[in-house]
Amino acid sequence: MPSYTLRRAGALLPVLLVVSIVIFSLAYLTPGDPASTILGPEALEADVQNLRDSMGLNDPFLVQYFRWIWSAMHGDLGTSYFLKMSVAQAIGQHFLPTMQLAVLTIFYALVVSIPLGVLAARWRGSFFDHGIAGFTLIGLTFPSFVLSLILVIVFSVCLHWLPVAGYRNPFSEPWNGMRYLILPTLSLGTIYAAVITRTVRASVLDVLKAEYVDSARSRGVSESRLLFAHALRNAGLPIITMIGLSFASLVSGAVVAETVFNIPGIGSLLVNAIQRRDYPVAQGVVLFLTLLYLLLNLLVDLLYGLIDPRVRLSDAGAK
Amino acid sequence: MATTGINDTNSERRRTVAFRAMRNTQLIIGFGMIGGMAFAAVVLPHLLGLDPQAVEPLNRLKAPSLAHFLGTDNFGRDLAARILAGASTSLRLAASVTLLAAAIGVAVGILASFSRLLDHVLMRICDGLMAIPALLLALALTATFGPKFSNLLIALVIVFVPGIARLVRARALALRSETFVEAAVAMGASDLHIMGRHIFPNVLSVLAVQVTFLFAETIVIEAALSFLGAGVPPPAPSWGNILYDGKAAIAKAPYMVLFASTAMVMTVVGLTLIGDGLRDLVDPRSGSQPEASWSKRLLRLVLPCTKEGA
Amino acid sequence: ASEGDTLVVGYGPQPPSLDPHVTTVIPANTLARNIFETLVTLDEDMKIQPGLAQSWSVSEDGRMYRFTLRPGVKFHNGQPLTATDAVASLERWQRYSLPGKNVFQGATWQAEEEHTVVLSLPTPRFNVLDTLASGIAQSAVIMPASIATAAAEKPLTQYIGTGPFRLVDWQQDQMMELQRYEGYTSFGGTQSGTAGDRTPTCGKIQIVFVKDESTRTLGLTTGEYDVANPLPYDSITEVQENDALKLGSYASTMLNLSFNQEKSGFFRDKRARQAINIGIDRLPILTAAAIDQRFFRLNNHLMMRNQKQWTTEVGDTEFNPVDAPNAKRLLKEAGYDGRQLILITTRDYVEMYNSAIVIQQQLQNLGVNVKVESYDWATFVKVRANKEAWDLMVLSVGPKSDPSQLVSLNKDFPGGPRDMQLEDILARIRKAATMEDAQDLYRKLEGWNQSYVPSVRIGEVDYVFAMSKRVQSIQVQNDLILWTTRLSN
Amino acid sequence: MTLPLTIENLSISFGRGAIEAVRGVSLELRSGEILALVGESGSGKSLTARSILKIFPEGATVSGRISLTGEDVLAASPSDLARLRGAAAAMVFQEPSTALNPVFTIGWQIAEGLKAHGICDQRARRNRAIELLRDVDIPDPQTRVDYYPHQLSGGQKQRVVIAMALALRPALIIADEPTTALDVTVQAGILDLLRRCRDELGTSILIITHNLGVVADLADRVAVMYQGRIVEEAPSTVLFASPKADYTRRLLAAVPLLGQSSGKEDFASRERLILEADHLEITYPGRFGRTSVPAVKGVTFDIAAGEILGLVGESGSGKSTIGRAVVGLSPVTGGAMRLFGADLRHVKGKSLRELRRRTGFVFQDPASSFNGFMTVFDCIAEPLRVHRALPSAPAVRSRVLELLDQVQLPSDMAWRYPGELSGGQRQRVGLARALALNPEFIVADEPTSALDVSIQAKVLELFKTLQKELGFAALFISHDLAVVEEISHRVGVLRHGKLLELGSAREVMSAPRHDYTRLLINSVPVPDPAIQAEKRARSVA
Ligand SMILES: Nc1ncnc2c1ncn2[C@@H]1O[C@H](COP(=O)(O)OP(=O)(O)OP(=O)(O)O)[C@@H](O)[C@H]1O
Ligand SMILES: Nc1ncnc2c1ncn2[C@@H]1O[C@H](COP(=O)(O)OP(=O)(O)OP(=O)(O)O)[C@@H](O)[C@H]1O
Ligand SMILES: [Mg+2]
Ligand SMILES: [Mg+2]
Repeated sequence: MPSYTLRRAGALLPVLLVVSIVIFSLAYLTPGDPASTILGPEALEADVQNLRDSMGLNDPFLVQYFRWIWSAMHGDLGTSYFLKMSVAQAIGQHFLPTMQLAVLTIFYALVVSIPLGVLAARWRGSFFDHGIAGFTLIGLTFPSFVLSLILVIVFSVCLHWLPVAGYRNPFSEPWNGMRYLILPTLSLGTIYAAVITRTVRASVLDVLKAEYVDSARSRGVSESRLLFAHALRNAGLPIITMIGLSFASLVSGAVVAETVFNIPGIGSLLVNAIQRRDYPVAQGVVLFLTLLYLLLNLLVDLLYGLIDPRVRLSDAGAK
Repeated sequence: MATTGINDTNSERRRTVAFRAMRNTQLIIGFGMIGGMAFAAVVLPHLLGLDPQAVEPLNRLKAPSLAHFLGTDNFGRDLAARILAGASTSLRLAASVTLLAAAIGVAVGILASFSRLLDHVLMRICDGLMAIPALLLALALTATFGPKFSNLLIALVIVFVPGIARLVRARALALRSETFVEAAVAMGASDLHIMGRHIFPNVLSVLAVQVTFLFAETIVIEAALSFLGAGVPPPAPSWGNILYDGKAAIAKAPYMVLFASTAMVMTVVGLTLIGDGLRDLVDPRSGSQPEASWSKRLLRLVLPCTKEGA
Repeated sequence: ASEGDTLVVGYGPQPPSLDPHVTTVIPANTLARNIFETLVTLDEDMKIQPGLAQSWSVSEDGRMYRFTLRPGVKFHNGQPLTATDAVASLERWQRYSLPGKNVFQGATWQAEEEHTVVLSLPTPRFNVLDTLASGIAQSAVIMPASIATAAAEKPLTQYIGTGPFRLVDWQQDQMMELQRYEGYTSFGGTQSGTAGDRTPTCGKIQIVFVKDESTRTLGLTTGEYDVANPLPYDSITEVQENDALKLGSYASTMLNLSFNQEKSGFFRDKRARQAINIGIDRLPILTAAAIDQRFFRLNNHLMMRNQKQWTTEVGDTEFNPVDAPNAKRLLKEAGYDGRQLILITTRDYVEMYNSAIVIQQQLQNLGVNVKVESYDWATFVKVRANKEAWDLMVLSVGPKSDPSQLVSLNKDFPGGPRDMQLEDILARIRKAATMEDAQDLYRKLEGWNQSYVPSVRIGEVDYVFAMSKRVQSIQVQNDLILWTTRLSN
Repeated sequence: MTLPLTIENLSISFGRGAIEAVRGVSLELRSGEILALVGESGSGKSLTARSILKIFPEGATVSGRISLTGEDVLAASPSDLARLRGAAAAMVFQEPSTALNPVFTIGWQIAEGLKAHGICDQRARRNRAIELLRDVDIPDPQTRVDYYPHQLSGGQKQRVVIAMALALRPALIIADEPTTALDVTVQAGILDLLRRCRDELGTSILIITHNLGVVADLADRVAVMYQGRIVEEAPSTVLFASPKADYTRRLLAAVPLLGQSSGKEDFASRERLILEADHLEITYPGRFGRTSVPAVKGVTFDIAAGEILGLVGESGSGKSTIGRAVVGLSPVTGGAMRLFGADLRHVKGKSLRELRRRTGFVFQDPASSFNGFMTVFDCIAEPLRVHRALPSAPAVRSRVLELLDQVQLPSDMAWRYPGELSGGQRQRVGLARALALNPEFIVADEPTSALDVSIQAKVLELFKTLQKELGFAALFISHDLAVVEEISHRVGVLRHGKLLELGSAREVMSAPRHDYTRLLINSVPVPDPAIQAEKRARSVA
């Protein structure tokens, strides 16, 4: 295992390098530039060109790339064209809310989906199962921005329980901070809860047919334990993967919720950066996400070994 | 032997795919729903003389009426016409994205589970791809190749593949250590055969869930992308952009979102039914199941996913 | 929720830059005017009033302006305002802004003593003061000399002005906090437009940047924001039905349909442009763009209706004939062969997108094969700069202090017309020494405009905002004027 | 006093009555009694046993009444069931490989049953688990308690399953083929253990077995099942002495007896060697820093063309490991192994697949060796299809049906799925699959352990005939010494990963040189209650 982990760590640099090239090329290919965004709708092309020049945006591709990657290797991801701060600072500032939201969302999704998925598998074909199926399908299909609006209308506008939008750091003001995070969590979590519920259900169903479940049952192991200890653990690989994936997509993909709830997260940082052509930020965020995902997936892969002893990633493929 | 009363041909027939497909209510209803949708999208607009593009701004956001039986959108366009016309765009896109992504994802995931080296390389590529934002990809593609359907397709497929691949790989890794896979190895089956005959059917259940999810996701993401000029070009309708326009007018005309979502939910339900039905077809344990009571079967018409694999 | 005397404004997305010298983005300039101030300013009748310059004099030949700065004015960093600061700022502005380049070509700025700024022009210009006063795009604001020189062509990084509010906190993309500047020295006179007394009553203003427009409305409804600006048009009914809220609006932009005359052929033919001009029906287009009649109006002129000094009746009667038969005939005469024309637009400006969709349908009905291409803003800019990429473009343009600055008439602007007569008129306007001369020339320009049809004028669109009833006496001039606002409890 | 178990008129069917697996079975079990249930493979024994704990396969229709210490099982609530299961009656499942959850350590799984019945202290549970493992003769229980099932040999898994059943000292033990994967010495130990349970705790035992020696050794009473019905029920002494039912008589006649088979000629021709193992060593790598497990330690043997080598030995001694190494499923870590002259450590890709084509493999645990998504037909046809051995679909079809027929399965089984078969039926499907390609070499790991002796006899007959016709060589791994004697030319005895002796079948069986071999032969139970009782008395003395 340690050697495996080391080998994975060794892959870090090449992957980051390749991603950096890809992302830089994408940025280069994408039309438009920060200069035209700064100057606004009625600027003349000549002025835009001047600003581009002074921002160094007209240098050849390779010059730009090496300048960027060189300083990136020295730990400097550059400075945002718009945000009056370094990219590292921007990521640092926007990562915290995203992280909090992602953790809460996954937590909520798991709390909802694991019991539902397991029980739906247990009583498959029953009214309960149908109910869950209906719920998950709607959760899957209902666009999350619509759900967000409905939640806001109900809980903020009608009931006045929770704030409409915004973000306060729960570490500095716990109660208030949480209040701001509840609705985003609900609206984001529902779709993940739906996906994970269905994954859990499908995986557990696969497992419930196994004889060791009968065998454990014959030893007087209670039904709930059978489901939540045996079946769940056996179905663990896809579920853990699903959780890992959900977490990953929450970090970068919560843009819609972040926009509706006006949360300054990584997702909206990235999308804003792309829209404004704030390339240093977009590139920095993508590199950061790559690093994050590499670590996240390493963690998930290591968990595989813990969950299913037969899986040996260190020599997967040995006959 | 303890078995009696069944002759050879009869029980063989009982197991043939065609025979079981015909008796698979879910499959039939699922295909019915999707087929009906497609049919309506193709035929109804001509039949009713609906034009999804005819604007009438003075008549915008009107509630359902005789003239516009689903009401009008924010340009005064007939919503029914747009939802029907949007069906073909959205369904085509979602179907091709999910099919492609699933095909590539499954291939990558299974391959990765077969070789340590490939696993390392493929999964690292996936890790990298996961971080690439669909938006940037779509914008860059659109810039390079012009606003085309295929850009959107490529961008979304690239973005979705890593997830599917990882999920499939997870299941495949567990399967690799099953004795029946070893048995196939022992009989000299090629890796390809093992992947196709043993690993693939066993990853289907997890895959099916992901595929329905991506199907719905594609429709919504398309909206976000076309908003930024990287999606379906205006004024062509898609369910995604109907939803987006509807969101802005949600207080005034909630039915826009309602109808578009209903169309989506119906599609996804149909899809799930097909998925579950297909699973019944490949999954053995569906054969000896006593016939469900008719009330349950009736219920299945309304709600999907009964008796998976049972 | 706003406590005490904090005004919370749910604002649109954060503008890309707050550097008034360079950006043409209107909200950037109107937000910045809380922090930065100009030498002269406009009252609600668009008349020139003293600003940082408490008085000025013009030489006989009209080539020299002498501004006397208001004494005792301090920048937010405590430094006193001097003529050197003004000169440095205005020189930067002159070098990098479009009006600066246009109107002040060849002009020089000089600091005389501590409080006198001298402007020397090569030729007299009628529009010197108007240009300096305009606070809507690339405004000529004054900042400390050190900052102006350091920034040069790069966007500003420090926001230190003399305005009624000081920027105390700016969380990027999230919110901006403006605090009443206790050391503020106000302009004299009674408050009117951006002129007169500017001493703020609110202690603090929080500008919360809310990208999502429904969220802005909802936040206003629950009282999280005192003001929502801009308000989506579809929320108007909702606000009107709510007793705790009230509505406001300000004239904002003009919608234009520009032709690309550079791309081989078609729209070089005047008949083709004419056909479109008479063929389309502007009311539905404006309805799609601004929904409610109260918030849009037809305007066939180059300047906005509320710019009283630029009024004319030229062409009013023939405007918007919606004459499809003639349009079709003209098209045929121009030799339209059914080829596909590209209409570009962007969703970043809703009114542009919405008009484009309706225009496309109307042109389609005239038998013109039009394809709409909608891009995000940055791409849009790139595409419109490519002469081969488009035929028609919907553009919303902000008001300009005088016709010579209209970007849609600039030959260097994408789709800008290239016509000798136009160049001639514009050159003469620029050189016009008096307002009367300029107005005469403007009428000429309008005449040319009606006959040449460089672009299709569609109309003006207002932006709407809404506020809770406790917000009092809020004023507008191209956007909210925040320092006039009072909060009642 | 209520009886520990009564079954009244139990019927079980599948597919709306299309398959009637159990037809009106009635049984009674008195306290402290050992009842053996024997019968043809597929006659419904396992289903009957499982119904006692109300554990049915998907899709079963059940009628009848079962009462367990007076409680009606079929009508019991889930919580009552949970209470009864494990404590009132515990079950040893037929196929241990599938009865253990692969992702939990065996210690955890044993402890789980204890916890379910109220033993709260974690340390106590662990100690008890170790103790139980020691009871069933698992070597080195302190370490093994933390092993995962896949790290154990077939026999070890079986013993773990038995340990689990014993954990709560239930009033009734239902043991479905509890000793099939055990060598005779360990089997004797387990039988003793069961008997002790009965003697000391008054436990009643329902034992299902094909080994009539075990029946003779242990059972007070015997019930014989045939085609879903009980055809005969009698005290064991009576049954062995005077069987009444036809089937019983056939069964008793088919019992292979050690030392009675004619035996094979020594196989002289050693010209063409099929398999050579040269100081073969196989070590399983350890997980998470644990020490690695040496399973085979320097074993040397060879198999000539046409020769059958029987491999017997202690459970866990490395027999399966050697067998699996032949097809490359376990890693050769030392020494050399050559198959058809090719060194297994170096062949790869196509040539390796070719070697595997020429080799048939029967897995020790048939249940897990089939893909649940494929019909029996597809399972058997798979090797044919993989190697495109037959030109057309009809040819494949007739070959598969032929194979089914050869292993005594009716052809309509072809359209079932492996999960719908009985243990013995599955095992025969496994055999049919191994034979499909007419291999030149067969590795058969306990190929008949789950078959009743009458079917076993037929299968062995088939094996012999085919061997004569096709002249394949075989590595035949079995615990049944009589079977090994009957079928093999030479026999190897394995213990602790070392080959103790290797010689012609007759030599080894009649004149064993090694003590362990002698012990092994002596421990074989004889299918005669009187002789067994006598033997036992002697060994105690
Ligand atoms: N799920 C099922 N679906 C259909 N038939 C089944 C199913 N399970 C078992 N059967 C059939 O029921 C019969 C009895 O099975 P059972 O497992 O009880 O046999 P058994 O007596 O234990 O045989 P063996 O000695 O081979 O283990 C067999 O013919 C088998 O094919
Ligand atoms: N994957 C593994 N990891 C670690 N140890 C293993 C593994 N597989 C088997 N072993 C150990 O190797 C030894 C030999 O196992 P093997 O399966 O070859 O025994 P066997 O002779 O076939 O026994 P039986 O007759 O009980 O089936 C056993 O002690 C077992 O615990
Ligand atoms: Mg059985
Ligand atoms: Mg073994």
